[in-house]
Amino acid sequence: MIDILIWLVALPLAGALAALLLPRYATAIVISTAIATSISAAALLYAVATHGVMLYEIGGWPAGLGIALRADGLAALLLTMSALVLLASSIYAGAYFRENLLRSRFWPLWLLLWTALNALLLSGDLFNLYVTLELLGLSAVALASLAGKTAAMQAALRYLLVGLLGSMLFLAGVTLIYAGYGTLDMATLSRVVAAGPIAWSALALMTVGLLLKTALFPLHFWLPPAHASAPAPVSAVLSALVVKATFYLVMRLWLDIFSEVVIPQVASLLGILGAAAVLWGSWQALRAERLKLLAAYSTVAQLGYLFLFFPLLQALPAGAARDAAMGGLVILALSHGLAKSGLFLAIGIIQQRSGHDTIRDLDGTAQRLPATTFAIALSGTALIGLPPSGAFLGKWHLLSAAFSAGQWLWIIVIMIGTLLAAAYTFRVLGHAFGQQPYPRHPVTIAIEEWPALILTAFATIGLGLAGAPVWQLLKVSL
Amino acid sequence: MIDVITLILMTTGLIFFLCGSIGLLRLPDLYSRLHALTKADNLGLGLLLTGIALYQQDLLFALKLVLIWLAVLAASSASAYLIAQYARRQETGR
Amino acid sequence: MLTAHWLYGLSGCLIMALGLRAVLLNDSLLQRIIALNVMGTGVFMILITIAYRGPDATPDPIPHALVLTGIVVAVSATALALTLIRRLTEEQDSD
Amino acid sequence: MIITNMLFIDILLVMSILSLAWATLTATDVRRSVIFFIAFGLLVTLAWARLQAPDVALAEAAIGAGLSGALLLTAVQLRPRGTLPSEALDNEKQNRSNRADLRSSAAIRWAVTLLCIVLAYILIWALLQALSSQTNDNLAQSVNANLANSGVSNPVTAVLLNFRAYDTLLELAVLLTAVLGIFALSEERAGYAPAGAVFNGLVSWLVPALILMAGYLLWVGAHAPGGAFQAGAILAAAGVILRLAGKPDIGLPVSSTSYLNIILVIGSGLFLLVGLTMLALGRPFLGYPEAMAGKLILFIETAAMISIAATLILAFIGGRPHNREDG
Repeated sequence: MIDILIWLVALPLAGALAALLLPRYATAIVISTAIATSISAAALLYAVATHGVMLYEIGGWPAGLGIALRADGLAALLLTMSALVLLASSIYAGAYFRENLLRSRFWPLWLLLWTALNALLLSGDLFNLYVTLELLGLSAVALASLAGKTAAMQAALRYLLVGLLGSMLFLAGVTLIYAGYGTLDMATLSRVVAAGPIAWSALALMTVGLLLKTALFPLHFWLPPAHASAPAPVSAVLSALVVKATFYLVMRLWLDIFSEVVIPQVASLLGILGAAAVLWGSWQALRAERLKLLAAYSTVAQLGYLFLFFPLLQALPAGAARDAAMGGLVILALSHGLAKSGLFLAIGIIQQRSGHDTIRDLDGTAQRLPATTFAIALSGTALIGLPPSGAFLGKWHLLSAAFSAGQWLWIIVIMIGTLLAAAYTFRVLGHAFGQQPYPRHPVTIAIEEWPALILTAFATIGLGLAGAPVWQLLKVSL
Repeated sequence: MIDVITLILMTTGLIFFLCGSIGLLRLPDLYSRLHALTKADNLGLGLLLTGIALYQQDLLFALKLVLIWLAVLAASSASAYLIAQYARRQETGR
Repeated sequence: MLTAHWLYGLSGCLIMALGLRAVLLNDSLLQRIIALNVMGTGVFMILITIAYRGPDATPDPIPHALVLTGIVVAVSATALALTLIRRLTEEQDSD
Repeated sequence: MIITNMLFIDILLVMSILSLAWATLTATDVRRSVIFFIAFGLLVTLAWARLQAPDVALAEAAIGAGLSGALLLTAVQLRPRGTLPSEALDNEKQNRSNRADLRSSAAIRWAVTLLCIVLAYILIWALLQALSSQTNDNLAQSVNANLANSGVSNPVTAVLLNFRAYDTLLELAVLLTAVLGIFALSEERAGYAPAGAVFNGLVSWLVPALILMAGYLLWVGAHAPGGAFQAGAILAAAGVILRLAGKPDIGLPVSSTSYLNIILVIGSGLFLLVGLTMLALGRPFLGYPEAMAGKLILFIETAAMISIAATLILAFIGGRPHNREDG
């Protein structure tokens, strides 16, 4: 059972190598790898729920000398969400890439990205995290530039440079940790870390590096072009999972390993940047002319919400209120991951069918692509945070945490952000439901349309109605 | 005695290096710079390595030094030739 | 603390900071990639300095292994970045 | 007496490294920048050797200064002096000039400089604190204690291929990702013009010597400085030289995509396979049995060397190779 941790890394890696060696069967290999990895992720979730935290010491060497993989409730939840998004996007991508050559280039990189994500979520070693960050960054850049257009390559190059700078700062922090504490194992570190120059400097360097990769305002400048110019399934994964993975590391560092060391004022700074991201991202999304750019700016805003939790979690004493807020944070992250990936997949279909994604010219989309339009509407529900979506639960707990911590400023920000999200969602839907004078036959629901629909349905109905297990699982922590 | 010989050999070698570097900086054109650099450095390195070999008094070690010297000789002469050839081509416009 | 720790540790920090400045301020993409590499070397220098235990003691092998990994990762990233630049240059030329 | 007092040499070395870093980063001409960077790498190699990190010194000389230098030089060669692509690649002209203005405005330059001073201060502050406290030697000691069971006697190789083998597996995946990204981006690359007699003469002895040296480094890595990465880089250097000499055959199966893919995959593939075999035998992933460890490590390293060399050569070429004769 414990072997499942290593299989979650080994399976996609093996699949990537096999897909490269046998390009003719690549699609079949990738789909079966995707199914197997998703089953493993579900098994991990079940195992963590029943047995508690899981630890795997690679090579049989004790953590510290060797590298350990660890899974707690948070890691297992994010891993399962990633599996769901990647499985759906894999099925979608098989139909999206029509050219054989392009598809055979795409598949190995796609599974390498999956390997990197799983390895990152499970890693218990700081230097190993640096390697997974680089693997994630390089595979993401290679995938983002696949569209082959000049704009995509420019965006990919900037994405690469920003990513490299971020990992370099992260590595500098790791170096200081090793200099000061003589360990790279995160569990050991959390026991020995003490407030002082070493811990503060290392935390600062690692955090800035990760925030650069997470695109927290004002370090978000690279995200909209990169996410908007990549192929649709790649955009889905970049927006839903890749930035979430680095956010997960920030959470680990601030709320877990360094929680004793963190200075409250700095946590408030993260909250203020998050608030700025919510306002700026939502405003830009409202002004965007292209659907993909709207989705990308909305990612900037949604990431901002997640950072609003930091000062609140810092202020609340350990107990029921803090646990509730923590669950709200995670469910908001999961819900955004599912909704945003579904949105990008849906936009991809519109783009392929009508040759553009200009919001002004969307008229008649609802007539031609009813299922896809419905997916966009569902996704909008989750982005605004309307009931019964998971995001509603998340925002509800964010609000109640802000009330109980007495931090009123955040409440105003959340209100404005929600109104702006409603505005940009209805702007899209308003155009999509606009009538065309000569309606064409609606396209019967194709295999490409299912993944977006399932992901967005999960975000709105699945997570919203079945949110309770999330809180249960989060009690299983390192 | 050996110390003194080592010292003399190495000092001479270093003087050659110094001359080569001055030549690189002061000489007027590419060809004479190349000339100064390769000639002085090859000989300088040879003298330096002889000095070290004498100081260590180990045959295997000395053999390795000779190998290093030969490799550097071959590489520097070939690359000097290639640089000169490239420069010549640029001049004659071929 | 040894004199070598002072000397090389401090230069590692300085090289990293100088590299960062060039990454942020330089106009040429190629020079920014070079600057990233210089910055990385600064971090590596700090790691190697930590591992050093004096002229007669065996150094700590773990930072050495980490730096080896780091060097290979850096060259991979550099190669990918240079190919992107090359493609963009070709595209610009054909316009 | 000459050997024991290293302070003078240390100061000289550090000063040269710092001034070369400065020269690299402030050169107005990109070509000069690249040349300074190569020199910087070579001097850093000396620093690694001085700090008793010979494994790293070898890798830095071959990869950090050597191959990175070759990659950068080729990139500079693309265009005549001074007209290299800058941030100006932006589509929107306005955006471009805004960005350039932003970067050249004095206020921004001062702000960034201040930021970097703060960074240097933070780093030095924490590092001095860390170095002046009691050195925490637990991990180094535990490496030494387990070295006898690792299958090799070079501690760096033991860390890379046994204790932290998982890092190395993922690192091979990083190399593979980079080369796949390069393939996806670029068309086939034609070779250079055939070389003249002198260059050919150099190639005819240098390439066999490099291959011999790579084999030696691979073998010796078990008990002395060396290993798959250094050996792979040396082998890649041989490929780069063949490529520069305009040879149609650069040691890679240039005409067959599937053979080329096998060579690229073999390193990470066999590594993963060994790891999973251990799992099937009821051992932990990558947990070699003590008696077999030495052989398994050499096996993995050989495969890794081949993939590393191929990856680095292809990175230098910047795409799939293509023969001149074929058109």
